[in-house]
Amino acid sequence: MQRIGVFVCHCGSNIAATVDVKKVVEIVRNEPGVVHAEDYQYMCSEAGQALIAKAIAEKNLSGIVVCSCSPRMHEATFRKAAERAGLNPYMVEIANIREHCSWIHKNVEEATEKAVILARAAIAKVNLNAPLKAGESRVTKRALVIGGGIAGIQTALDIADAGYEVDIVEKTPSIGGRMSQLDKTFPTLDCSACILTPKMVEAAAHEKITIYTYSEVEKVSGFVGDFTVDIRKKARSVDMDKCTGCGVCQEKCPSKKTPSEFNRGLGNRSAIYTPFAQAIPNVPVIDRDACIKFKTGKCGICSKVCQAGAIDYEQKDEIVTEKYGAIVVATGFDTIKLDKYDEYAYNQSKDVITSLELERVMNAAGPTKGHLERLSDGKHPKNIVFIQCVGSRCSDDRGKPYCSKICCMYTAKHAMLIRDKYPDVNVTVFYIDVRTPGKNFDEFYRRAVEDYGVNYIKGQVGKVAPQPDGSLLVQGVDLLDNKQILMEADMVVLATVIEPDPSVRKIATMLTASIDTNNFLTESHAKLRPVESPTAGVFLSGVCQGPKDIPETVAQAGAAAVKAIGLLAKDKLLTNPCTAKPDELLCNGCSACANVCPYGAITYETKLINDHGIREERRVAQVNNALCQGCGACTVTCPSGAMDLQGFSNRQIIAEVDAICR
Amino acid sequence: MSHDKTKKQAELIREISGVNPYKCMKCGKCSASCPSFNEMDIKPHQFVSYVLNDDLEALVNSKSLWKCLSCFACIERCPRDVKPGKLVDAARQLVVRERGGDFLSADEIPEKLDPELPQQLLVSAFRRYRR
Amino acid sequence: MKYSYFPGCTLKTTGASLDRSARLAALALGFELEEIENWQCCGGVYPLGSDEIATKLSSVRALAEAKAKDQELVTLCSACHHVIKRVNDDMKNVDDIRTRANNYMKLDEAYAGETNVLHFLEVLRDRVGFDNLKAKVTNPLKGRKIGAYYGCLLLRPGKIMAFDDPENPTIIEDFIRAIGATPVVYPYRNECCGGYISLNEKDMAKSMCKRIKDSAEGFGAEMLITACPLCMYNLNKTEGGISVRYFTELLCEALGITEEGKAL
Amino acid sequence: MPMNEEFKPKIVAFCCNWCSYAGADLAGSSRLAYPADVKIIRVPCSCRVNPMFILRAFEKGADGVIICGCHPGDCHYSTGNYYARRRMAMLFSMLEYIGIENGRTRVEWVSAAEGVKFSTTMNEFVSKIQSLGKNVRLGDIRCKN
Amino acid sequence: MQELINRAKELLADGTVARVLGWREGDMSYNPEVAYFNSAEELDKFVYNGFCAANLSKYMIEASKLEGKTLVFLKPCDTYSFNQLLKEHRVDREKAYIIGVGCCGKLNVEAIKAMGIKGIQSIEIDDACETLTVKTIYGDKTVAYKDAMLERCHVCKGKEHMVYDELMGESRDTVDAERFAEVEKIEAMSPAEKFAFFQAELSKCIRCNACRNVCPACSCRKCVFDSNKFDSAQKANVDSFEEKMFHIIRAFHVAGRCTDCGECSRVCPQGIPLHLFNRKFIKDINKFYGEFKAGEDAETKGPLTNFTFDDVEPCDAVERG
Repeated sequence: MQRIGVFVCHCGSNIAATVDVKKVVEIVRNEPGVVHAEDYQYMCSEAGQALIAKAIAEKNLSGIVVCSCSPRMHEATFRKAAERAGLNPYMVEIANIREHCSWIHKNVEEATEKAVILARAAIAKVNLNAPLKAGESRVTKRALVIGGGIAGIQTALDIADAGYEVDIVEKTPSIGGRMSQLDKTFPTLDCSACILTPKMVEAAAHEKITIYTYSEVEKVSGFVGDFTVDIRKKARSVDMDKCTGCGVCQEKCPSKKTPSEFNRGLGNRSAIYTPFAQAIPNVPVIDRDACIKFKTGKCGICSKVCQAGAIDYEQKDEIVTEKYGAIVVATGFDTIKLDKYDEYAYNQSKDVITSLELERVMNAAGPTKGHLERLSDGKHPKNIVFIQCVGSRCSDDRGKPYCSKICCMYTAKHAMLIRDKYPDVNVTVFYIDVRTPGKNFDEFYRRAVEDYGVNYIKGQVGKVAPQPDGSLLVQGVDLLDNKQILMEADMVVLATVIEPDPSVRKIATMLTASIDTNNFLTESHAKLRPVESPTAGVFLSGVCQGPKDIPETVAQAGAAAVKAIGLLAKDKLLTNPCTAKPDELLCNGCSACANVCPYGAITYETKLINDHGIREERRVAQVNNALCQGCGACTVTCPSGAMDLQGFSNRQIIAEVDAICR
Repeated sequence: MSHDKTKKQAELIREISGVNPYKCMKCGKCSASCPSFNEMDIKPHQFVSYVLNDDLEALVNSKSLWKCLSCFACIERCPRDVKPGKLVDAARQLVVRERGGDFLSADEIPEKLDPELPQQLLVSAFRRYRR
Repeated sequence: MKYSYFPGCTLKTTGASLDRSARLAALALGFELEEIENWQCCGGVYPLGSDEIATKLSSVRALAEAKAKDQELVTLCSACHHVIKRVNDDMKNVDDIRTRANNYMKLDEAYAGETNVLHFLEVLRDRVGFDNLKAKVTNPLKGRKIGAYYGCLLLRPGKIMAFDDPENPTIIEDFIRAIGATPVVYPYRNECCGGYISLNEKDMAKSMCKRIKDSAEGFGAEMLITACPLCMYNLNKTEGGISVRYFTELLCEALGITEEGKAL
Repeated sequence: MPMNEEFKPKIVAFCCNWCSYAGADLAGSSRLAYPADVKIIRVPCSCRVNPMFILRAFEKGADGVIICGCHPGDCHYSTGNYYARRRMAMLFSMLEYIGIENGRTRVEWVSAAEGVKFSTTMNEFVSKIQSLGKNVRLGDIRCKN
Repeated sequence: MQELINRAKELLADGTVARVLGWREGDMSYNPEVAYFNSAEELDKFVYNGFCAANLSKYMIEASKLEGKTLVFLKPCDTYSFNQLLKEHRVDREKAYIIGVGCCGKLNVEAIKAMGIKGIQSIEIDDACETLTVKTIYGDKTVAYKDAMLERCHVCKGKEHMVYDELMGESRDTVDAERFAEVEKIEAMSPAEKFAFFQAELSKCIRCNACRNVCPACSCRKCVFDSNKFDSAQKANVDSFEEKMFHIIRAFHVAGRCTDCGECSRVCPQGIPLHLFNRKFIKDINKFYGEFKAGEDAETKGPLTNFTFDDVEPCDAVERG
């Protein structure tokens, strides 16, 4: 039998005004197992905690019940107090007589009666409590960053600077991500490459950072502190160690008709290629679908011209298995495909482009060498129309319900850059709302209007009709003037909604990280834990969590790094002791529990069981305490009751039920 | 029109049309798409406001009701699934049900006919213009 | 192969050639259009009001008859197709309409949207196949530059009509290629012709049709084809510009049904 | 038992720790009253609720049992409430099948932000049980007759 | 029957199997009992006829622990149970040599007795399985085979064996009733009628545990009702929780695993139609989560260890159920 002490808190008048605390003390004193009961003004105060410690020592208590506020508020406080007094912290139960009683009931008699019943339930439970000890698991001092864009690079740099090993896995041949495709960045109009390239170089040179480009995460197992990850290094067909990055192979490659991913298909690349000049690593990849050697067996020119002998047609995919303590997801975004939006004639006219395509057009290394020209005929445009919110803020199934957040600002940037460089070009922007919260952001947008004369029209475009002469007739509306507008344009730029990179679904599944209906990764708490996934040990960096611009991405990347560092800095992790526990004698070995476990914490083992004298080999369930999070799903699937949950055992809950229904 | 009656009619319009006017974000894509925009006194994107403000008097007296071509461009392109075209038709229904009032009377029609006019035009117009 | 066929009012009068050429072409392509007995006019426009029942019943009757014969229901006129397809969708998915319509109809067996509604073009694309059609063409219309005019009713609302991409359709262009001609894509092929507004506002309809015709001509079309008698009327009423034909007429021509082709 | 003013139902509410228990806390801190007949048992997840607990409650004299968990899709353990949903659908259907009035059991998804919903749900549930009166049948299923 | 014996002898002789699990004559001709046969001589006592109703798959749990293979004769419906046990790792496929035997429907002596036939001495079955000759102390009576079949055979799952090493004998269609008709009848009752019906039936229960012992799904090493896993401080008394809720919990524990083999109802000495619980769950599962046949294969996840994002809500399940 336990020796239980009951402590009833007044919480000032919060509880005492509606619950007769003295009466509660008098009644619970007679409950089975109770050897001590008292009340106090504020149990959570230093003095209140001292009362508990004193009672534990004097009455040799083996369990305590605190009748107070919600356990979500002070359970941890009282557990620590008990632990300091030499009691196992899991011998403490809370009866919630504030939120669930005094605050919602007015009648003192009723509330007091209920408080007594809640106290009885807690006492009945404590009677069956057993001391629990948090387990420990080790922490591998190495982090994995999935995605090599600005988010991934920044996170990796921050973690590495703190002294931990970091691996970056990037699926394309080079790190750099979307930012490397941008021309200038708002609100300061720095050249994107000028600020990104040094970071890429720094990452590549950092002794603590290993970069796997042209690689993908294949399999993840394990748990916080101890993940095991298989990384598939796709066959590059070029020996990384031998290649000097001279670029001759790309020049000589006869297959040059593959649309360049980097230039968003606006230009072509060779079959052996690096995506862009500043690529890191500066080692090309052979696109085997485009390569003549791979398609026909003939050619091999790149091999012949390579003085370093780096070309290796026989190279195979390679799987690298590595252990990590923390994983940061930084998979980024893409724009949606616009094939369902042909009222804007995206598929009909080369002069209707997305904003990301415009970035390439404006970029000196892009398909037009940075000259603003129509892609259909190379002519200099006179009128450019920007259409905002293409696919953003849509509740139909063509687009996405959210705001892409970055478009208002980059459109202002594009408009300004064009007007600055080509004052003869008229720029019109059709918008629904202009959203520019952020430091110096609205000022930036106003500059576009006030200093650069960009024509902002509140309203949408219904149709873009290519004309026989090659111009584009834009039919829109000016809602403030209540007029329909027909406007000739030479180019139309669509601010296309962004979506999480499609690869994220597979990665989220592997990590058991949750994902929302728009495929953005879910954060653990929208306000208080914005860079942590609900899955322990998994952190979020950049747009994979939600639309954000570069400054926000970099800030979040740093935050994710700090969270990862905080984890890696620990030598051991304490595990939740309220985990499932199988009774091997009762286990049928049927696997029902393993089928419902969301963490893969249950495995089966065949072992010799001594069941009251019968010794036989049996297949029995085993729970990995580091993986088990204590949901209890397994306990209910187990027909024999062999699987139970520590801290919330079948008998404990039954005892609470009995106490309440008594 | 009394206030109560207007309220009731606004509800009726929402019911007949099955449109939730609160979903509208005033982007104007309906008006940008509408081929009859210039003929209309109340513009497509404004229908929603009239229904939300229970200003049915103006709406049912609007000539816009009889200018809509039912071409569904607004319905197809509306990003918020508001479907202004449905509101127009509901308002039209309201008018013909309430007054039995036809937009065109039977007498007016013969002078507008020509021998090549397809049957389809007549039945469509018949259904849109009167009950 | 037999299909139930809903011709609709106009195909019995001013649109007779659309009906005739379609039937002839069908026979040549090896399927038959079996006219629904006692069909009633579809009403021309789909009643958008969600509480409209009576105006949907004629469509339900035709749909139920096709179901009784276990046939797919084929239409030609864009308006009929639009109305019947949407009513069918209501009968399938809207409980209230289904219940009330069935209460009115008192059919032997309640109708719940079982019939598949096909436009003649869909029969060509999905049942015959444009490749097979191409193989059967004896008189390919080589060198003819033809603009497809879709109008609104076949395409919208895209989700329910499920006919083609409402903003970038290809079915008529594919058809044009199959009969050996060259399709001309122009931006106004899915914009309204003015519809029934031409009864009362002739100028408005004319200006809309002029834009369509001019744009097609500007992109090099020598002719427009359509599936809709009302579009045909409005486009023809707009003087000048390129000619307009029913797509089935060209189909007959390509299939070498010359005798009737002349008569058309 | 005839209905009368004195009938004080015994109601057991199983609340998951992450959403519904927090929702109940919010109802409390927002002072949203519901009858004192409701007593809450905290479980880690709705999937921890064993049908045995529910039947046990009825056997010991409960008049109603309600299970509250995170909304489907929001489970702290990702999938727990989906299993709970199937189990309870089965159990409730069986109870109805053997003649237990179906209003005595209920599942409600209450998030940590839904203090109002928690309170409304409990008020509704208590008045439902009030209208059903004292539970006789579940305690009586195998009585000799 | 003789060919079964011959084949069993062959398999014993060539060492394929170490023993044979089947039936031998019991105290009465209509009461064959389950038995192991270890030699050719013992097999002379082997019988297989219309009264060999027992589902042998559950015996394979114990047989899987023995040295060598056991030859087991399984009727089509028994193979579902075997597969389900295989899925739950309770039997070892390697330890079983399964002969799928034909079945013409199994007989229920209680059905014959219920016809008012008393003083039965023996029952003979004709070769075509069409008529039974019941020899009684009052003379011979003739009964149509069909009329004497077990309830489960009237709603038979089919003639296909789901798992076997070889097949012997023909099966025939015996379905002449709607499987869920009885369940639907109860569903249509008012709550008071339902309660009265089940109270009357369950009041007969003497807690002999025959249903539990015969059930292939109810195969826990130790039943939860025999352990203290859910007990509180007070110990069970006469009308304790277990007593009352046993059948509901038992049905719940086998939900999604029960193959509807009907053994529970067959062996109940009090004639309680226990299959009505299981069949209700099967009906609900089919309706809410899609057609599911436990034991159809040994891999598919069971309906209660599975879910979809838009499963029916419990309140709707009750309304629609």
